[in-house]
Amino acid sequence: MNWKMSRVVRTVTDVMVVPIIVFGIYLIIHGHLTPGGGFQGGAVVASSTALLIIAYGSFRDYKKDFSSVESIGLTLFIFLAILGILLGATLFYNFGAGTGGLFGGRVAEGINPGYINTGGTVPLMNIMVGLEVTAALSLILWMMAKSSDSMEVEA
Amino acid sequence: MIDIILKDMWSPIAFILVLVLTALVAYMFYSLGNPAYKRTKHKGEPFISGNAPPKDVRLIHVGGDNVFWGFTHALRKYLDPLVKGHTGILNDYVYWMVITMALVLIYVYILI
Amino acid sequence: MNSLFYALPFVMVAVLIIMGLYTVLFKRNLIKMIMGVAIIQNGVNLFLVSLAYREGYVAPIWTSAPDVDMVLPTPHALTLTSIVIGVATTALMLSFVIMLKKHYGTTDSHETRRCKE
Amino acid sequence: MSLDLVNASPAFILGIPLLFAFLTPLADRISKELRDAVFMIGLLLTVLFVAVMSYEVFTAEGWAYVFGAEETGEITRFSFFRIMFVADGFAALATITVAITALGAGIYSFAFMEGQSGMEKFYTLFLLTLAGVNGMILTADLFNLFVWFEVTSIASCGLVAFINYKGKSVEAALKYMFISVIGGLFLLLSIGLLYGEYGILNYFAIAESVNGGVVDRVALSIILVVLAMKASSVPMHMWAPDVYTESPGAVTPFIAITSLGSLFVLFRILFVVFRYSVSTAALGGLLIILGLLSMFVGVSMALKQSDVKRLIAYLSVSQIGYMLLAVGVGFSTLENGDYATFGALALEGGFFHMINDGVYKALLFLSAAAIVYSTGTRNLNKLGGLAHRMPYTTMFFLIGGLSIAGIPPLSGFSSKLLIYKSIYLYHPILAIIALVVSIITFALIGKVFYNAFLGPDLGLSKGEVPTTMLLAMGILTAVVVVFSLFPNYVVAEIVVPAVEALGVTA
Amino acid sequence: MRKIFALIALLVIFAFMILAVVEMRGEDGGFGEPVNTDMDDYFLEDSQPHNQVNNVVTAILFDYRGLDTLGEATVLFSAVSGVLTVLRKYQIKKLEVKK
Repeated sequence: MNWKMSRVVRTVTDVMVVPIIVFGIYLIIHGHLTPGGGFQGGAVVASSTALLIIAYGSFRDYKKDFSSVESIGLTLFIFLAILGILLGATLFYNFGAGTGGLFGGRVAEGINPGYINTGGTVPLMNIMVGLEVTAALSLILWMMAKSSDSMEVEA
Repeated sequence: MIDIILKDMWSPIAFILVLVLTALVAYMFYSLGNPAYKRTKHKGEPFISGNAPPKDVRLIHVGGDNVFWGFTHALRKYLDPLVKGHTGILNDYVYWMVITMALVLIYVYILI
Repeated sequence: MNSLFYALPFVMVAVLIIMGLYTVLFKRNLIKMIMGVAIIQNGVNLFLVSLAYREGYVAPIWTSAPDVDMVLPTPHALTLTSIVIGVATTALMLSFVIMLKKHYGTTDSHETRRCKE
Repeated sequence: MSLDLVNASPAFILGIPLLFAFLTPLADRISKELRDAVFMIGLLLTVLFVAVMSYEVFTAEGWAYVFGAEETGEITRFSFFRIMFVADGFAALATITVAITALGAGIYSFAFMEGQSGMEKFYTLFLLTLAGVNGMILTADLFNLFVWFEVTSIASCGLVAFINYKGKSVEAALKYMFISVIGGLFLLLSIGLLYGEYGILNYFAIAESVNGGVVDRVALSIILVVLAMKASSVPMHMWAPDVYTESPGAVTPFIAITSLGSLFVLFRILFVVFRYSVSTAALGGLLIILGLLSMFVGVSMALKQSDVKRLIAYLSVSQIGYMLLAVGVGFSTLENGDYATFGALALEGGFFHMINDGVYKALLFLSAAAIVYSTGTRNLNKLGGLAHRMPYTTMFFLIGGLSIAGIPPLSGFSSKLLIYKSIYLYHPILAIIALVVSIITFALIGKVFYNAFLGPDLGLSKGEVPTTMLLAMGILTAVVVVFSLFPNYVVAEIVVPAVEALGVTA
Repeated sequence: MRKIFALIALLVIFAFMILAVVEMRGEDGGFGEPVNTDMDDYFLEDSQPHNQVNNVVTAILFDYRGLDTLGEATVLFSAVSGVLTVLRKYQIKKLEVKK
C-alpha cells in the first residue's frame, strides 16, 4: 500500500477532512434532537479516515489506538447501562432524564425548537456509540486497505 | 430406593450394583480355573493363519476406512449418492435451504 | 385495501429479495454472491421502513416538527439496527473472501470447496 | 428502587460476558496475564450468575426482566413494549447447558491455544459468542432475537477463522457466515411480517393476538426453517461438518452449543408464540420428519468418514435429530389426550437429551481436539495406539462416546430411554428407527475408539496433554457422571420445570 | 434439473411473500395504513415526558430498545474483531502440527 494520489486530491482531502469531522460530531451530539445519532455521525467521521487512506495511501499504524478507542467506547456504553441496575432500576434505565445534571434539562411538551441539554443518558450513549462506530469502521477500512499486500501466506 | 428410579423404568444405581455383582460372580468362576496355566510367549500377537506376524507395527493395526468396510460397501448404493450430494459448493448450501423453505411453506400453508 | 396495487412497495421488496436469492443461487463468483446478500439486505430494510409509513404523516422528531401526526418510529429504529448489522456482516464476509483468495487463488465458489463430503 | 442482583441476574448473564469482552483488548495492552485473568473472571462470573438465576428459578419461581423499566418485577401493559428477558425453567435449562460447555471450552483453550498470536481477539470472540447465545435464549423479543442471532453468527465465524493460515478454516467460516447471514435476513423478514401484522414484538404479546392466518403461517415457516438451519438439521446441515472440523479444537463444542441454543429458541417460539394458533399435530409431524432425516442422514454420512472430528460432527447432527423427534412427538400430542400418557414423557426426554447432548458432545469434541493436539493428525487411517500414552484422554473419550451411543448406565441412555418409550407409544416404527440409529452410533464410536486408541503403540503421541486440558475434560466428565448416576434428580429438578415453563401442564 | 427445482422454489417463496404482504393487516389496513399502533403511539407520546428526548427514533434506540443498540454495537465490535482476526499476520507456533 504505497500509492499516493495527486497533489490536487491531497489538498482537497486536507481541506475537507476537518469539515467532515465537525459535521460528524455535530450529528453525534445532536442525535437526540435532529435526525442522526451515534451510528450515522460515527460513519461520517469514519469516512474522513477513508478519504485519508485513499489520498495518502499509507500513514502511521493507528490500529491499536483505534482498537482501544472502540473498547473504551463500548465499555463506557455498557457501564452507563449497568449504572441503571446499580442505581436500583433496570439495565438501560434512563436515570439522567430530567434530573437537572448533565443533559438533565426538560423539554417542552409537543413541538419545540429543541434544547441540547436534555435527554439524560441518551446523548451520553450517543457519544459512546459514536466513538465506537468511528473506530470500528476506520479499523475495517484500514485492515482491508492494509491487507492488500503486506501479508505473507503459505499455500 | 424408590427415590432413585427414573420414571419407574430405570435406575443407574441398581444397574451398577447388578454389574458389580455379576463381575464378582465372574471373578469367582475365574478363580476356579487352573492356577498352574502359563501364557505362551506369543502373547498379544495377532494370529494370521499360523504365519509369522509382520515386523512393522503399522501393519498389525487395522485402521481407518478398513473398519466396517464390508458394511459400507454393502450399503454403497445408498451411501454413495448421499456422499456425492455433499458437494461443498456454497451455492448448494443455499439451494438446500431455499428448497426446504419452499417445501415447509407449502406444508405449513396446507396442513396447519 | 387488499389489492396488489396498493401493496406495490411490498411487492417490490419481494422482487428484491428474490433477485438477491437468485444471485446467491446461480452466480459462481463469491463477490457477486456477497452482492446478492447485500440486495437481500436492502430488500429487507426497505420492507421494515415501508412498514412505518402512514400516509401524509411526518417523521417522528418533535424538534420544529411541521405536524403532530407522525409515522411509526419503531421500524426506523429496527432499520437503523439492521443496516449496521448488514455493514458488519458484509465487511466480515469480504475479509473472508480476501483471505480465501490468498489461500486458494480463486473466488469461484465451485473451486473453493476443499471441505466436502 | 432498590438494588436486587438476583432479579437482575438475567441482565448480568448477558452483560457480564459483553463487558469483559470489551475489556479484554484493553487488558491485553497491559499484559498477557491480565488478559487471561479478565477472560477467566468474565467466564466464572457468568457461570455464577447462571447459577444464581437457576437457583432462584428452581427454588422460587420464574420472572420477567424488563429492560429500561423504573421498577423491577412489575409487569404492566407497557412492559410488553420494551425488551423483556424471561428467567424461567426453560431458560435455566438452556443457560446451564451453555455455561457448563463454556466453562469446559474456556479452561481448555488456555493450554490448547498457547503460543498463538492475536489471543485477545480469540478471548473477545469467545465471550461475545457466549453473550450472544445467552441473549438468544433469554430474550422474549423477536427483534432482539435477531440481534443476538447475528452476534452469535459473527462471533462464532470469527472463532472458526481464527486459524487463518489454513485455507480450509477460512472456507468453512465463509460458508457458515454466508448461510447464517441469509438465514438471519429471512428471520428479519418474518419478524417484519409479524410486526406489520400485530404492531408489537414481544413473544407473549404476539401470542395473545396470533390467529393462524396467512401471515402467521409464512412467518412461522420461515422462522422454523432458519432456526432449524442454525441447529444443523438435515437438509440444511452441510455447514456443520465443515465448521466443526475446521474450527480450533478448543471452541468446537462451543460452536456446537450455538446450534443447541437456536434449537432452544425454536422450541420456545413454537411453544410460546404459535402453539394456540396452529394444528400442533401437523407442526409436530414436520418436526418429526426433520428429526428423522437428521438422525438417519447424519449417521449414514458418519459411516463414510475417516476424520475424527468430522465423524463426531455428523454424529452430532444425528443427535440433533433425536431432540427434534422427541419434541416433535411431544408437540404433536399437545391438543389431544395423548399428552398425559406419553407427550409429557417425550418432552422431558427431549429436553433431558438436550442438556446431556451439550455436555457429552463437548467432551467428545474436546477429546478429539486432544488427539489432534498430541498427534497433529485427524486422520483415522494414520492414528492408532494412543491409549498407551494418553490413558486419561482415552477414559474421557470412552465415557463421552458410550454416553452418545446410549449405553447404560451413562446419561445418554437415560434420556434416550425416555425418548424410546414415548415415541414407541406414538408410533412403533419411529422407536425402531431411533434404536437402529443408536446402534450405528455405537458402532461408529467403537470404530473411532478402536482406530485411535487401541492397537499397538505407533509412537504418534509424545504423552498426555497438559493438565488444564485434562482438567477441562475432567469437569465435563464429572458432569456426565453425575447426570448418569442421578438422572431422576436431574429430570425432576431441571427438566420438569423447563417443560412446565413452556406453559405445558399435564 | 437442479436449476429448475431452484427456480420453482424461488417462485414458491415469491408467491407466499406476495400472499403474506397482501393479506397483512387485514381488511382495514395495508401499505401506509397500519392497524395495531399501540406500541408506536405510546413511544410517540412518552418519549418527551419520560425521556426528555425530542427525537423519538433515538429515544427508542437508546432507551426503550437500548438492548438492541447494545447488540448492534456488539455486532460491529464482533465484526471488527473478526476482521482483525482473519486478516492478522501469522503466528510462530501453528495449531495441529506435530510437536
